[in-house]
Amino acid sequence: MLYQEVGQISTSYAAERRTFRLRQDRIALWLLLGFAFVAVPWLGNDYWFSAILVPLLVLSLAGLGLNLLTGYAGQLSLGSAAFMAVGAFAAYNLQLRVPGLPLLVSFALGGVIAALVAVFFGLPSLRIKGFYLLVATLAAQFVVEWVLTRFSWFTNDNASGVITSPPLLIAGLDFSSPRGRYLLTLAVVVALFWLGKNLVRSELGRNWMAVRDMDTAAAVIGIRLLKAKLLAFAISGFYLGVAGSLWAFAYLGTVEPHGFDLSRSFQVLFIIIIGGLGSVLGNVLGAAFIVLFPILLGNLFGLLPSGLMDAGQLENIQKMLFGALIITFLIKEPEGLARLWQRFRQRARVWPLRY
Amino acid sequence: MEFFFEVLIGGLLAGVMYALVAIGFVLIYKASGVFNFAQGAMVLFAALTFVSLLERGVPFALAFLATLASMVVLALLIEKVVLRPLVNRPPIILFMATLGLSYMIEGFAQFLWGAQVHGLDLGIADEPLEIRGMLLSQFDLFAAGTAAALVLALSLLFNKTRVGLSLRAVADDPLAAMAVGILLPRIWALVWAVAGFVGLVAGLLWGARLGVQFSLSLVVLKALPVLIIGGFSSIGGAIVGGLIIGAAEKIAEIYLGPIIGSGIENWVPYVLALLFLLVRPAGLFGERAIERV
Amino acid sequence: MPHTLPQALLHQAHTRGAATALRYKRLGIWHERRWSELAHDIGQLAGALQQRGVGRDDDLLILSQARPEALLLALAAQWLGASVTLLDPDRDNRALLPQLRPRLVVAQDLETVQQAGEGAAVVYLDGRGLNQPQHTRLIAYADLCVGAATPACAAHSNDLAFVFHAGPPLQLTHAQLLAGARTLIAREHLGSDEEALAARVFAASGQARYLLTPWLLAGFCLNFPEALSTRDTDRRELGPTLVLGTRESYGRLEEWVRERLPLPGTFSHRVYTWAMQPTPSPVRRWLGHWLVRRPLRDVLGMSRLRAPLLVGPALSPHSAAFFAALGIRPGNWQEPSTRHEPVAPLLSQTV
Amino acid sequence: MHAPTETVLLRLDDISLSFKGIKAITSISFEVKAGDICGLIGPNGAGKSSLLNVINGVYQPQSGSIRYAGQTRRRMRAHQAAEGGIARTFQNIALFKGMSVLDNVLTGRNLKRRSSWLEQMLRLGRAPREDDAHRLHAEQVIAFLQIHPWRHVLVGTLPYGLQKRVELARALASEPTLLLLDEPMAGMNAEEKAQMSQFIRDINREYGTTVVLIEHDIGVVMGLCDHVVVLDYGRKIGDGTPQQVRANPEVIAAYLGS
Repeated sequence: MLYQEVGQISTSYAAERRTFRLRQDRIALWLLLGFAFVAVPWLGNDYWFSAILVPLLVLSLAGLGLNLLTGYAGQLSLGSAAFMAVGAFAAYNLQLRVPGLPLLVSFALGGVIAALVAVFFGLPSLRIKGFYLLVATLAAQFVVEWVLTRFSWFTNDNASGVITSPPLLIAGLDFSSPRGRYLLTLAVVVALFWLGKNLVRSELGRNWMAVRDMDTAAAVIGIRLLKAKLLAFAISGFYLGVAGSLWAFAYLGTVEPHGFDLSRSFQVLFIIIIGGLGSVLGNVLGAAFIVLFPILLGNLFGLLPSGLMDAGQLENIQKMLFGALIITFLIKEPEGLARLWQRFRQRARVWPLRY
Repeated sequence: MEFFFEVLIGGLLAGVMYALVAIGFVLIYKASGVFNFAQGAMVLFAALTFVSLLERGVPFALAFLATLASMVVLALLIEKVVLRPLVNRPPIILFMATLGLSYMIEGFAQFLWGAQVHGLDLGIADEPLEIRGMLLSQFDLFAAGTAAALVLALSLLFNKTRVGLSLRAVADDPLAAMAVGILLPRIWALVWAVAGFVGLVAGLLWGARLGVQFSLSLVVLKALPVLIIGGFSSIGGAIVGGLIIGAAEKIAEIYLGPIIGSGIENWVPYVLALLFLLVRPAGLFGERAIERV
Repeated sequence: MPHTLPQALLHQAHTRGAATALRYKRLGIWHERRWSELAHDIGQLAGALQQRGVGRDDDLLILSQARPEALLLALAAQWLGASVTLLDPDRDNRALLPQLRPRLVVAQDLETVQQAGEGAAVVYLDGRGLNQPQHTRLIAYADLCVGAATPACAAHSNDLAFVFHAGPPLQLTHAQLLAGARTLIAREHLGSDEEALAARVFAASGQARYLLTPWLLAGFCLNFPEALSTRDTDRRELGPTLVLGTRESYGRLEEWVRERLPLPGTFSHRVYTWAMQPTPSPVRRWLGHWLVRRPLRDVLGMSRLRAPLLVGPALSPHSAAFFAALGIRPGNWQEPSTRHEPVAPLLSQTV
Repeated sequence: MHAPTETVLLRLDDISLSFKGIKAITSISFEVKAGDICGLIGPNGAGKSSLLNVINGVYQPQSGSIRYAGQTRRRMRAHQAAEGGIARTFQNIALFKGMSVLDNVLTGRNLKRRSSWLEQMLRLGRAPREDDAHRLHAEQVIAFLQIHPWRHVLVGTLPYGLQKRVELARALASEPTLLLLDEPMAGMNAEEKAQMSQFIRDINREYGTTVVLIEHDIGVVMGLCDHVVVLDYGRKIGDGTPQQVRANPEVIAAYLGS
């Protein structure tokens, strides 16, 4: 009922093509961005910044990374965390060994390196499909984890293998404070989401979906499966790599292989299942869910008389609920939270009518 | 040379253990086309239930039966709550569902029995046995024997009984099977139950080997490459795959480890499986489907 | 003070050449023509028609739905002082055509070309399936006016402008049309900033009198939807301020809404009925406006609607009540000066 | 596209195809003239679809050769076919279910793209201009096949007949020289069939596209095609104009008669 669409006509394809065709959507977007960049830094406190907002943002970025590969190009992957790790360690080592390299540049380069690794492990996707491909990505997960722990060069010969990340200095400004970390993450994530949105609406995005929906037909209309799939792995790898750097630098504050184990890969996968496969917005919703749900649950159990439930039990209950939720989503709403939002929006556009 | 064979056979025996988990996979995949990631969780659940019952003074046989019963109940629940609503969904969705399932089962098992490590003693002394100059683990031999017996039992079940017949029918062509009046849900429930039983056996052996704890559910990660090499739909394949992986893993550990470093057994199976895939995209025994367009 | 339709057109072109005269949706987007461009195009077309032998007291026969090309050709013919006969392409006009024996026929597509038969030269608008040389005297609209010079405007105020054959033949002169349009503009306070939507039936005198002529005279913008099937969505995009309809067309809209309403018994349905009922309480009226009536008008594409016109018999009490609740009260419009002709069937579904 | 000197656009020479020893096609040869509409008919399992799949490189024949647009190949690869201007629709619709009608049609343009994905992602350089150009072309195809009311609808939600038309639109969007249609009218009522035949005829006339189509409705085939090839059990048993084929006793015995 907020929508007043009358009179919003497009007289050129450029106008008709724009991401947010309706004025109301554009306004809402700008308001949201304004809120995130201006209001939140004032209102939020350190707990919110470092315990909720930063991980939420980074995980949504990681989600987008995996979604490009799995949700759009239809290539199942359980190696997300590996590519995040590659990004993080690459960025760290670039910072360490290339004096004077700007932080953002080393993030980007970290992403590029992650992309290369992803392509390497994506090569089998040309011959194998579906579950068989899982193995390739799992191999990535284990090999990378092993390499990073085995060769101490990556961790700069640090005994514990856990390195504290350098301060976040960009153009002389220090972003190391929780608020700074938040702003830095937000900026990077927003930029990459914008690019991602363009990407999936571009020709490459269509080709990916074509490969996903019906690869024989895709090949018949001249789409190069090889190119499409490898690009999917590369770009997904880049996103995950950058997400990894942010995870290590802006969230953990340390760079360590354990931050990127198999369970992280699962977490990212769950984000896109809950948020919605083949959706950009869904990644944010999914990440928000994954981050907020345990906190909510914790607070709920906090209300119970103490001693009734210890931390371990709480964790188990969380696991069960999580599993249950995953299944429920797959049964009730396979397209995830994003689909729910779309439905609501669609309904709002035609309210009071039904369609 | 002696030593090599010792390593090899040790590996093969360990491989049998992988095969055990893999078989559970294969059963379910054949019957319902579900790639059941929760198999590991089922192993954990079975072992944990069993051992906890023992610790509460339940006699061995009774504990075994009770656990078996609980596995059957679990299977029935899964069929009702998860599989039936998801019927005719793309396999990838079903796979993700089993991911959720494994979370639920793990959570539930530990919620029920706690997360601490339990020792499990099946009464087999694990001192090495000397056979023609080679030192072989008694336990591994026992495990191999059990696995062999299990496989024999299964193949009898599936080749001699009506149930087995209808199962193979379902595996071949679900629609045709339904047409001749086979009740898919019942078959599924049955297969999951059998898988649960296999899980139980695997759980006992693995539990006795590693101690019963959360990490048991990770044996699923060992089973994956086994399946890849053996193909998802062949019990024989699962065993062969298991042997190959087991042997390769041990050999790599012994001969490659010193060179490139320890801890490689985590990924060697996967890389091996990958290499297999590049040669035979559908595994050793799985056959490639012709795409009709 | 224009005396003929072409003069009115030229007047607009001179005084407000840059303003948008015509807007039509095609290939997914809206295309716009200014008054100056329009006048130029029509002049060219007039030249082209002249080359093909059309002149004063000739008649141009148009077998087409409401398409900009048809409209332009009509004005071009009138520019030359010729009259224009509009026939509904969805009817079978084969009985009629031999009597008329026009010099030139404008046909929208394959079927209408076949209707037109071999007699006259035919200008076709949509050439699909036509490019085989079975028909000797076919001219594509596209290559109609290549190198045609614009002739002087030769229309007189008492020339015939339009002839209609649905029902008893009806002939309208420029003067009649303009006179009628003036009263309409005066009474409905139509300005140059109106957005009018011209949908389907072209061959209806009401369209010529209450839409085309006021358009030329008041100089507002005339809009054509992409297709009949998409007119509702197109109307929503466009948001016309002026619509011309009949009992049937308003009825159809009401029906369109009713079948999409929330199902009875649901909360939304209760909200809807609550908001649609007339009420003294200003609060409730205000809430109802923002919660239901305003959004609904928007979905209908009528939230900018200023002048809803109704031709022919009054609305059914049902539709009347419905539209009244939305604050839409179609002014029934029947022109006194010319003799009454049955409009309703001709004008079905013009909104 | 194909050399103007050559009037034969496509020639199959002694093509044989088998799956795991089972013969699908046995040494079939025939020609399709540029600009013709050629019908493949025959009972189910006669190997019609397999033949189309051989022509545009979905299947690789064991023996024989394909001469297309002046080039003789041992076998055709899918992308070679596409780049050579062969477009295709499938027996059981192979649309991209997760995409809108417009996007499906746009995928048909992918070979005409020149700008890189980077340009498209950053919306720089050639990309925007190209987007407009290809959108325009897609819209023309959409208008030609009269599916504009459903432009922004997900194809998965469309009725069967429309999906068939969208698939045709996708094929047409690539400006094909040769159009392979696998049962374009399957499961349609008489009216829809008539409309679809009209579309095919129009495509053939407007764009001069050569068409090879599989159809069971003999009436339609005889009305539409300049040239008919009859298959039975993977062998060719008839080849010629509709009249000739109608007259051919073997064909009558194997097919028309029954």
